[in-house]
Amino acid sequence: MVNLAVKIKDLELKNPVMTASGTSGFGEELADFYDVDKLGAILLKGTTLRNRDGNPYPRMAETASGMLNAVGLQNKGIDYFIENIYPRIKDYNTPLIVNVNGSTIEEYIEVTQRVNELDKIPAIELNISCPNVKEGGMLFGTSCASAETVTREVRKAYSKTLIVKLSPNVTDIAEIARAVESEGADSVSLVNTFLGMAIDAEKRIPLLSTITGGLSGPAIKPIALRMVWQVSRAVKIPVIGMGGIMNATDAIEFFLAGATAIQVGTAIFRDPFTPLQIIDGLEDYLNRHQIDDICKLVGALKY
Amino acid sequence: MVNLAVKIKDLELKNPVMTASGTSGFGEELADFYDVDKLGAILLKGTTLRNRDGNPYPRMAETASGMLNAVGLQNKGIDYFIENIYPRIKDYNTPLIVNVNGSTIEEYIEVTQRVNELDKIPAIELNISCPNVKEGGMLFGTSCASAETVTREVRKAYSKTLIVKLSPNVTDIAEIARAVESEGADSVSLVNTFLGMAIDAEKRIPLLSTITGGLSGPAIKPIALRMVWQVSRAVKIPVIGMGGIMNATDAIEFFLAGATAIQVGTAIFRDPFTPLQIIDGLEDYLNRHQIDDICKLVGALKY
Amino acid sequence: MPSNRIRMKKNVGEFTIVSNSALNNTNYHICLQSDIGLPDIAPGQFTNVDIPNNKDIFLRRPFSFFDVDYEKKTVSLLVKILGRGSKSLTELKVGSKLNLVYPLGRGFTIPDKNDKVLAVGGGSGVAPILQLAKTAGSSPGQMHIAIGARSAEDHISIADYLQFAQFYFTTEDGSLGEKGFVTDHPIFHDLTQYNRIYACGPLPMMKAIAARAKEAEIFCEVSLENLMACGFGVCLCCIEPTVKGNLCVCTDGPVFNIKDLKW
Amino acid sequence: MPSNRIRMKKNVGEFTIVSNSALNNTNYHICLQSDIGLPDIAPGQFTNVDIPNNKDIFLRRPFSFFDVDYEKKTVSLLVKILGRGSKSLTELKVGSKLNLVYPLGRGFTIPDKNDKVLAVGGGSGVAPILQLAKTAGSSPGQMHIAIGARSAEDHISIADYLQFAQFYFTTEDGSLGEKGFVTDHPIFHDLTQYNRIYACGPLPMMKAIAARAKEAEIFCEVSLENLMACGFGVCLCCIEPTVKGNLCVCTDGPVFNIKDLKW
Ligand SMILES: Cc1cc2nc3c(=O)[nH]c(=O)nc-3n(C[C@H](O)[C@H](O)[C@H](O)COP(=O)(O)OP(=O)(O)OC[C@H]3O[C@@H](n4cnc5c(N)ncnc54)[C@H](O)[C@@H]3O)c2cc1C
Ligand SMILES: Cc1cc2nc3c(=O)[nH]c(=O)nc-3n(C[C@H](O)[C@H](O)[C@H](O)COP(=O)(O)OP(=O)(O)OC[C@H]3O[C@@H](n4cnc5c(N)ncnc54)[C@H](O)[C@@H]3O)c2cc1C
Ligand SMILES: Cc1cc2nc3c(=O)[nH]c(=O)nc-3n(C[C@H](O)[C@H](O)[C@H](O)COP(=O)(O)O)c2cc1C
Ligand SMILES: Cc1cc2nc3c(=O)[nH]c(=O)nc-3n(C[C@H](O)[C@H](O)[C@H](O)COP(=O)(O)O)c2cc1C
Ligand code: FES
Ligand code: FES
Repeated sequence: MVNLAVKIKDLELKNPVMTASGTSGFGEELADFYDVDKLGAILLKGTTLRNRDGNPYPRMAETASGMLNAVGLQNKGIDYFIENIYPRIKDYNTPLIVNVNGSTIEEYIEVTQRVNELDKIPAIELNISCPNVKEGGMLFGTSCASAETVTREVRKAYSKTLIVKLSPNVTDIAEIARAVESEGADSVSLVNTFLGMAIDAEKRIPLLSTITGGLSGPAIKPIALRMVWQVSRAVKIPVIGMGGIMNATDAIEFFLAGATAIQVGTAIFRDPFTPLQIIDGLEDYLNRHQIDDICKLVGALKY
Repeated sequence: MVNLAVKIKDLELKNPVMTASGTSGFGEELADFYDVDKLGAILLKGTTLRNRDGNPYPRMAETASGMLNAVGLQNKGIDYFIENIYPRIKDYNTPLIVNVNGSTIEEYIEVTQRVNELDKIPAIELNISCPNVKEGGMLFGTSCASAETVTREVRKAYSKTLIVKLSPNVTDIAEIARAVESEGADSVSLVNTFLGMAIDAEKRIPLLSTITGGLSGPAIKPIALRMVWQVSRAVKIPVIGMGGIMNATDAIEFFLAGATAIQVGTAIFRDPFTPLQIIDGLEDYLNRHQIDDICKLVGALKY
Repeated sequence: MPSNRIRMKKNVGEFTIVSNSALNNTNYHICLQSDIGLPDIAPGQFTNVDIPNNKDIFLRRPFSFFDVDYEKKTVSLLVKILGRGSKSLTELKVGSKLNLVYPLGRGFTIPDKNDKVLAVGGGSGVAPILQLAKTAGSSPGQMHIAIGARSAEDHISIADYLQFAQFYFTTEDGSLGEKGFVTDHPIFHDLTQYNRIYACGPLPMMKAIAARAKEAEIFCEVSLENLMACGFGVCLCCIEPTVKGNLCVCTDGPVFNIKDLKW
Repeated sequence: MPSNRIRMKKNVGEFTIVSNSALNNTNYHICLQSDIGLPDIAPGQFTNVDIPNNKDIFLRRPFSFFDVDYEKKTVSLLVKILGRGSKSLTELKVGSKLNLVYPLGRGFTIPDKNDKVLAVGGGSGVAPILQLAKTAGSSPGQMHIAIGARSAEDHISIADYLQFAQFYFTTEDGSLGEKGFVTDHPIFHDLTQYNRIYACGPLPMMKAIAARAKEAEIFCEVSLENLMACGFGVCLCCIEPTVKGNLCVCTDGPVFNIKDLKW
């Protein structure tokens, strides 16, 4: 038997495979296919203080080995979540993590405070990297100063595990990671989507209503992997890696590069079973290589 | 008849389709397949002051819809180029552009000065964005201050068309573009490769001798396109677009996003005829859409 | 119904292509067999199909169920060649495998024996309309189906469905049935004989029908074809603005009552 | 030679698969026909093949020419299943198209009638070795070919080549010929009878042979299989350190005289 359990500060995961925010709804949609309690954790869809309609249609464009999205944090707000959704999902036997968003620091703090009250939410992921909203979002994640400020303020409002989700749209992501670590982040997760664009050449119009959107999927994996590698060598807190993970081999690459856990995003759209296949694949890999604990893979790249 | 000719400052191109530096050798290799005089221009392989062996093997890894390279500017130095290669290729009837590299400002200047003497080289592309060398390279291209300095000094040493090639590994590429424009660049070309990484999960080793390398190919197209869009709206000088262009449709997307000309890189490895197919495809598109001049497509995105 | 019917609400599974043939100029009929039992599949529901033979395609492509045979464990799709993915599907050989996410979305409200129905199909939109008639077990007196196409060659054979509905045809070039758009057909002159209208097809067609139904105050459901990434409600890419806010076409639809739409 | 021989030095062209069959456990023989004439192709030269049926593959894959028939306009490849691309190639159906960049690289120095040759092949490396014998028009007295494999089932039939060379076999499990690595074969005991040695196969095998040839001061050419992106000299990814600096295996090789290598 191999050990797949990992710890991110106080957050205990039975396995290191989580579903990424915005790609797995509230877990219920995946529960139509299988028992979601098998997942390491579920990152709930991005939540803001108030209802957001998100961006107009079209919000999606297929690209080479990837896709662009411009959802823009459509959600019904934290109160609706607490009253209507939380009661339905709170008894899943897997950690539920709220992905917290805001356009101002105050909004981030307010959402965090309310989530802090929820017994069955052991952690939040502070999203300072959404490229699809006009205010806030990625802007917080692209300078050390603002990343520090928002992390510091949210840290004060939150007593459980605080994960900060980083934007890849920066010159030096390790620097940002160090900045949020110094302000009390318990973990960093990366990467969010890359700002990209797609055009309909025949109609000469952008394919997204917002012109630009966030690129995800296997296309970005090499860059995401490099960033996880850089960040994991720059900080002491655990790193959660993601970006184009489609199968167990991809996941293992992220562990080797320094991730303590991983998230699966776009792959779920192709096949909702991907996270479970990855869990099986990790177990198989460890057995084949006679490694008894996934933790021994973390940062184990030989170079 | 449609017009495909474009001008980049004093550089006249019979068509806007160039081959990208480091992906088309010195033109001679393509001449084994077809008449290279049909090309808009040939960007010669990156050249430094002195001989460089480049990085050790392995230098290449395939990724989803793309590849990583870690060539590291292997070349025999500018003197060897002038004595041995230039005489062989100077009579091609298409502009030859030297891609100038250095690890110090002095090296950039020295290479530029020697190229300035060469009658048949109407332009240089100043590469401040190579991610595969330890000193210089990308470092010059990731801060406004250093991008400005190197552009200013090279500008003083060069009287013909000066193109500055930008790195995409930055938070705000438009800012860098404005910086080099203000120091006298006649054009900016973008993007160079994204810093990425690939791992052999079974052997637990990096696939590149240098651990990280430069990502190119269709995978990066959405990000490259977004950057061309941002930069072309930020500067007045012509923008040369590249990054994952595989066919005429891709090329048209770059024109619509604001590029005055484009370069074809990695696609050449898949099919050396790609640049010619793109030229034909552009002509076809313009005819179909009854547009008489490629210049009318530049920045013509409706939004 | 066989007892080995699948029990999970939604599934991902391999199907084998048992036939793949051109119906006409632009439409193909692809019949797929499952190794395991099929879940209940309602008219208007769809499947998200992995396109195996095209390097340039990353996401799945959604297609409505055209027909379901629970005994033979087969489903069939009506595929209209629109772009790269649909084209690639039509090139697949019999015997090759296709990976499906199924069944997805909410189908049409099945009319009952007392309803007087007008169902309108355009392009590949005829698929769920025909399945609706078959599933409802309607009769030609009770259900009228109007099918529009560009030309006679774009129409598919409806021989198997004559028992379920009375058919009316239009073509833009007049080569079959009435000339013009389907909404130009005389049956639209008096809609009051119907208490239900269904439509599936190009957006302008559905909008025109919705406008007429609204005017006549008749129950009307339409099936939308918004671009989708996941097909099962997690990506929020397929949204349609409705009176209830942005809803997902893949889970709240694809079938919508027009009173909920902002048309 | 037909007069419609292609004139450009290098070409990109479509070929049709006329046969694709397993030779043994791991090797396939794929025969490809061109619509147009073939250029001259020398033993040791290769082609860079676009893999059409695998979504996960972006770059071409290089394969040596195993055989060339200028009259029939066919070339054939010997494909050993190593990973995803080679596997996908072996699954292609007769009649399907394959896009080739060809001919690439520099082949072996063709021995002349006075040369006494030892040629050694391992794995798919037998392909260019057999083509070398055929092209040289050598005789069994003049050319000795040693072929190594893991087991008898990994050996391919050399019946067509018996007229050109004397063959020696080794297998690691002893199931055919001598037991052990090919370099353990007795013919290696005395190399002085040869004035030329050629090798193509796994790197350790070629290095062992190169060491023996160097020791015995015999002319020796080996064919390298470095990873390639372009195959025609523009990407500089396939380099091999040599006494002349980093050279491209795809243009300066794949065949190198061992005196130039830093082995
Ligand atoms: C719920 C649902 C059910 C469907 N049922 C059927 C069916 O039964 N039969 C059938 O033939 N088709 C059906 N479709 C449409 C089908 O999904 C598209 O034709 C297909 O995805 C096109 O893919 P492609 O790769 O061929 O086109 P692409 O190459 O991706 O695109 C070609 C062009 O068509 C446009 N396009 C692609 N998909 C759509 C779309 N959904 N709406 C508007 N424009 C689009 C693209 O923007 C592009 O301009 C259905 C769609 C949905 C959402
Ligand atoms: C000039 C030349 C001639 C060749 N001739 C033949 C031939 O005639 N017949 C034949 O079967 N093969 C030949 N090869 C090797 C062939 O190109 C590889 O087997 C093939 O590219 C593997 O692709 P794949 O997608 O199957 O493997 P992948 O899935 O890409 O890789 C599988 C594993 O093999 C490793 N690998 C892949 N290619 C190579 C390589 N070239 N060297 C070392 N390790 C590698 C990968 O790193 C990976 O670990 C030749 C190669 C060269 C350069
Ligand atoms: C449709 C879509 C919606 C997303 N929404 C969110 C979100 O609400 N919050 C967030 O932090 N990340 C969001 N993301 C980013 C993903 O969580 C993930 O960081 C990114 O997609 C990279 O991983 P992948 O390549 O595995 O998808 C979204 C991604 C997609 C594709
Ligand atoms: C193998 C390889 C070598 C390259 N060498 C250089 C170089 O010497 N100088 C340079 O400015 N860019 C170099 N590039 C970057 C390309 O010119 C181009 O900017 C990049 O590959 C993106 O375009 P593409 O996606 O079309 O390849 C190289 C790219 C590759 C793949
Ligand atoms: S397609 Fe993903 S939510 Fe509808
Ligand atoms: S493979 Fe590109 S130079 Fe050899």
